[in-house]
Amino acid sequence: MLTILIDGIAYGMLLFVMASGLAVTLGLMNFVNLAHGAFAMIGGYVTALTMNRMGLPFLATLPLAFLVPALVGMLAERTLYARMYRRSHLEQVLFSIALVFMAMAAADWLLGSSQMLITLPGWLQGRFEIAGIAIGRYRAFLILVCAALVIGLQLLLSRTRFGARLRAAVDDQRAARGLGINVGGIFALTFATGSGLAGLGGALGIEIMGLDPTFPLKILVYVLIVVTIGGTATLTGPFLAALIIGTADVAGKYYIPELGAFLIYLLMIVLLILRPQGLIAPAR
Amino acid sequence: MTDTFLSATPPAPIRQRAARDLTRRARWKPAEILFWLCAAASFFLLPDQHLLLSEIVILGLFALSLDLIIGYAGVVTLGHGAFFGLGAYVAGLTSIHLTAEPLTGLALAALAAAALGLATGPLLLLRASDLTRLMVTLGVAMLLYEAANKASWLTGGADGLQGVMIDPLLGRFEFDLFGTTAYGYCLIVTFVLTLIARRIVTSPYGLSLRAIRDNALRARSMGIPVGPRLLAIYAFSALIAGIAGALLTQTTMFVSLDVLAFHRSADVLLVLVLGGVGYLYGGLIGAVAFKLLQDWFSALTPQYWMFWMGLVLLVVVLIGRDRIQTLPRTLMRRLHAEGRA
Amino acid sequence: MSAALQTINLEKRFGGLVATNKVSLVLEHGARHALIGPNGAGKTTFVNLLTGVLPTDGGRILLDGEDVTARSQIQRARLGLGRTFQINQLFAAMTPVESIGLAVSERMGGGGDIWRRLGSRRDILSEIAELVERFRLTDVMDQPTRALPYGKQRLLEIALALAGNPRVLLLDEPAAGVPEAERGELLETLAELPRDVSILLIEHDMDLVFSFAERITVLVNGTHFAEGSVAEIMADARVQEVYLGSDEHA
Amino acid sequence: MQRRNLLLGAVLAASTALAGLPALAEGTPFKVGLILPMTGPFASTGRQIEAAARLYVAEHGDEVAGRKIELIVKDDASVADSTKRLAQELIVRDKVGALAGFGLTPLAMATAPLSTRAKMPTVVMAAATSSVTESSPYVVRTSYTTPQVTSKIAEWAAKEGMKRVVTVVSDYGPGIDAEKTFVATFGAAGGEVPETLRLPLQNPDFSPFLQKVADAKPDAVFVFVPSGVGAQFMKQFVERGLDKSGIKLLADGGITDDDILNGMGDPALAAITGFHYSAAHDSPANKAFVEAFQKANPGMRPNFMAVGGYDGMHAIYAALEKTGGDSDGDKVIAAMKGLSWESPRGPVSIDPETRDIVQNVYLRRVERQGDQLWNVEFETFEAVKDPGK
Repeated sequence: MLTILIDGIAYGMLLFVMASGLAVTLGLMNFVNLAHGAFAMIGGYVTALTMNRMGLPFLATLPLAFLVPALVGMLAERTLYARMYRRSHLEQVLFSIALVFMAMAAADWLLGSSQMLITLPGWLQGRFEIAGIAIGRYRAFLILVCAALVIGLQLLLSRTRFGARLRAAVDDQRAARGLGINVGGIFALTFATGSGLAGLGGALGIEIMGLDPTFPLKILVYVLIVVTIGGTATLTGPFLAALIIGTADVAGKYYIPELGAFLIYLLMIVLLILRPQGLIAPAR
Repeated sequence: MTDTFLSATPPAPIRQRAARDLTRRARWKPAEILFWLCAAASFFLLPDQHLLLSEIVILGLFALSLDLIIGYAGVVTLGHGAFFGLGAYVAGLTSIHLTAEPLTGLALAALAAAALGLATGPLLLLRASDLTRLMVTLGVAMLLYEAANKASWLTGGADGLQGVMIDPLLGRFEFDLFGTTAYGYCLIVTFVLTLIARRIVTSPYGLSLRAIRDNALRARSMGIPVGPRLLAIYAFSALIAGIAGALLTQTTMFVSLDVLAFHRSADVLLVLVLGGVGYLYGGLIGAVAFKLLQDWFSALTPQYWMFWMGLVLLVVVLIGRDRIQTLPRTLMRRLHAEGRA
Repeated sequence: MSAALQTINLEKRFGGLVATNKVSLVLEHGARHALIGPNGAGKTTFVNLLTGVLPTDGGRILLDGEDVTARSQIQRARLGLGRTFQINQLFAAMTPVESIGLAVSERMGGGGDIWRRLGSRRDILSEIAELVERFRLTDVMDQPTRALPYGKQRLLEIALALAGNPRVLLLDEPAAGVPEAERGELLETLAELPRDVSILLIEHDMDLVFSFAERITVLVNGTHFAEGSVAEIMADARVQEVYLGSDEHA
Repeated sequence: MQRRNLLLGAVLAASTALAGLPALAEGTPFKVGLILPMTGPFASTGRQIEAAARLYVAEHGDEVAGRKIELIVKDDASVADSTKRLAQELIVRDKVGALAGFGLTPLAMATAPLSTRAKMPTVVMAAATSSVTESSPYVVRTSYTTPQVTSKIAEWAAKEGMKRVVTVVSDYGPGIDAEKTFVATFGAAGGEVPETLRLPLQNPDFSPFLQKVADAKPDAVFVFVPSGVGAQFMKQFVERGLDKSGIKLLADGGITDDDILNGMGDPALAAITGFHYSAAHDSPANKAFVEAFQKANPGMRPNFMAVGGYDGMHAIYAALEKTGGDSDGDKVIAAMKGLSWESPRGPVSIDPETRDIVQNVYLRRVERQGDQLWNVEFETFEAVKDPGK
């Protein structure tokens, strides 16, 4: 019972790390970036390649899995995304799906269409027991890493100068410019952070969800579900949503397997009917 | 009453000008006529391409149905595949269990899809953001997908529905290997439905939809019943999507689960946005462009066509579809102006 | 005979803030009644309550004696309650003819016709033509609304409300933002509004109020503060102090 | 409208006259339309088959009985209506002599009526549902069927004295096929299946299902999942310590797909699989095949898809040889029936009754040899027919 709960929380945490970047671009920058999963894929491949081909230890690859997508993200933001901020949402959808197409084909061309696998270090394999509850080591690791990320992210947004500037830039671009805030730079940094988080999520997720060129589309729906249910006003909303979806999915499949695939969608529809603005709605 | 004030002076020339302005949108434009002439010509001139063309027309009709709600009612959805898929399955099941006559299947598919539209429509009327609407509709479509997978006794599950046989159209035209009957059939059905949709969007009802899309607050204060109006167009859009699905079943004589898959709903949205929303032909034009590009690229490189496809879409968006699209329209307007002069 | 529009102890709260505090107001048939008050007095909230944009927290609203408190915005509009908006709420892509035609045909029950061609009903066309002329929109009648000068857009705003043939019309700051050059046209049009429509004017602009209204209600902090004829209100020292005084500072 | 109908009628009449599709004369090229998922989630299937088919042509020359062989590869992205349309275009426009490929069952099923109508030899190189060959008399299969392999796994499990086995399958056609076969065969041999679990196809996390397996405490668990998903399953199986708790992992060989086996690492060592092909099969034919394949496609190891494509090409070549280059559909199909040859996987033949492949089924375990993982065969069931028919 508790094992199931912990599995669910770990899964939810993973979903949150992948979704958090999207929540930021969608919520704060009001940009529909369906190519978010492509950055997660880049992160995944960075980890897989540096581990398998260069023999780096798993932990050492994680910063790279953040930095590389972040850099790619920043580059893409400056050259491409920045032109799309003023366009309609529908055009942003077309634009970002085009990027997904290209990313998927490029990954296929560079790295092949097969599943990319990694072998975790021994200390992350297997499980341990606390008070009779068996816990997977990797899942415990996921929970710790993601919890640290959540706290760090929250602090970054609410306590730092960068967070304050970002919020100012989002609230009123013109006023922020007037205050001497480099709005373009802030957006680029934010976007890079979001992409980096996605990449980190992709890297952490290889072990659970696998990794192949269709990855961007495979996780897109899950990530969107998390962001929509959570609402885009805060990061706490998606975090709660990710935990709910994670535990409900795992527990649902355990206790009522007949409902298996239905559950997550049913849950989403019901939650959205009850709270159309998301769990944590924007303040009026 | 107010009427005394209103009927003070009946200004005939003003009335005529008003009438001209109101009929403006319903008038046939040269580009439209050209479009349908090209479509008809393709039937006779490109017999080798009828299979691809059928697929294009079906996708175009599907995208047109989506345009009715996105472009005309301003409601976004990512679950339109539900209606397409339902229509496809109903047409398939009709041919197996009831009658192999195609038009009956088409009608039943249309009814079923419209009924589903009426049933799920209220979900769209939630006071919610576009994102919420996208995800709720997506959720409905995915539920339907899973249901079809589970109900394999009825739908054949993941193996697909087998044994779909369709009688000759009108008892005369057999569905041939070349896809000629299929293309003719799809083209005529699409043409008729486009005419109907065109009539509806240029009616007073269509005008009220545009009003709701542009400014729902004002529309309400004018006493326009927003909910029922949106529900009606949603059901009609579902009906057309269902017919598009039925056409696919009847021309391929097979139904598989991927008629309900996520990519169906996503592709059609892509096609519509590519072609442009809100002028009825966006879906058809988008389908032509999308499918031809896809066919061309995947013939060149079956593995990596998605890259080139993505690149083209990217360039189209960055340049601005408006600029590409208004080119023919500005030309048309110029022609029109000259014609008047 | 009952009043055209009446509120009884109308209330609205936002959290702890009382925006409308038991306001009772009577709008007589054919009235030219102004509702004034300093910024933040709750005028717009009051209009939103009357029209059903916001739900009430207490009290009743009667339209021609009929209780409409529980009715929706759309139902109230259909019962003859028209309004204009402080900030233009127009259909930017449509022409004035289309916008007015829409309003007229909705009122005549033709708005749901899915098969009729636009412009095919003579009765509707006549009304459109008359409204277009009445509201001085003839020159721009077939241009997209977004291209119209602001004053014309303001006129269209009122024309749309009147096209619904309302019994009661709420005008929410009709002259707000209209440049001086276009102002005269607007005031003339307002003065010519049909007498059988009962009008509640919500205004900030005292010149307009004094030239248009016959009766004035003053709202302060969401509370019914004073009411009387134009002369009475002008002479009321309390109003001078609370309202006009604060206006000078604004 | 009247006129339109007349014109339509005329065109239809003209095209139906052509529909007889005359068998092409000798000397003209014999085209093989290879329809494969080259993009999307099953892209690796397409990649393997295409590589193997091209290898076969490269090794055996592009001419058979005076006919030049041309391969036309099309991507259907595993969407059934695309498959059908591409097949139709290949038939009417490219005038192919045979269709081949078909990554998944519904894709083959969608095309089958067309094959019947056009009398088109159709070689299924991947799809594994039993009923595929029954869908048209012109369909021949060179891959395998799920029941063929699964029934032997179940027999072996019973023979080894296992009493209780839980099944875990993906909730789609082949998975359900495997579940039914396993339950029936294992039950007939006296075993018990206390729980049958079905995984949704879109399922990123297996933990709830593995927990159920652990709760049931069986002797073994039998698994059938699409090949890419298998690796994830095994990892989580080992992560939960199920292997150490004495539960054996039995599976269809797709789970230890040769293509990606090396990346799976030690968790793969837990699996005992039954299958018709291993790249480690010990025969000269296979050694030559694997070597040539890896030389032509660096970094890839041929898997069961590749061998299906390779043998599919062999069936086409051998049949053309027999007909002397005559590409008449009936004759080609007749020539394919009863073919038998030495494939890299071992001896195989085409059952003349069912047009399905008859082959050995091997039980294998994963072993580490040097720095590579291989599926090493330890038991053979010879000349197994599809029990589904």
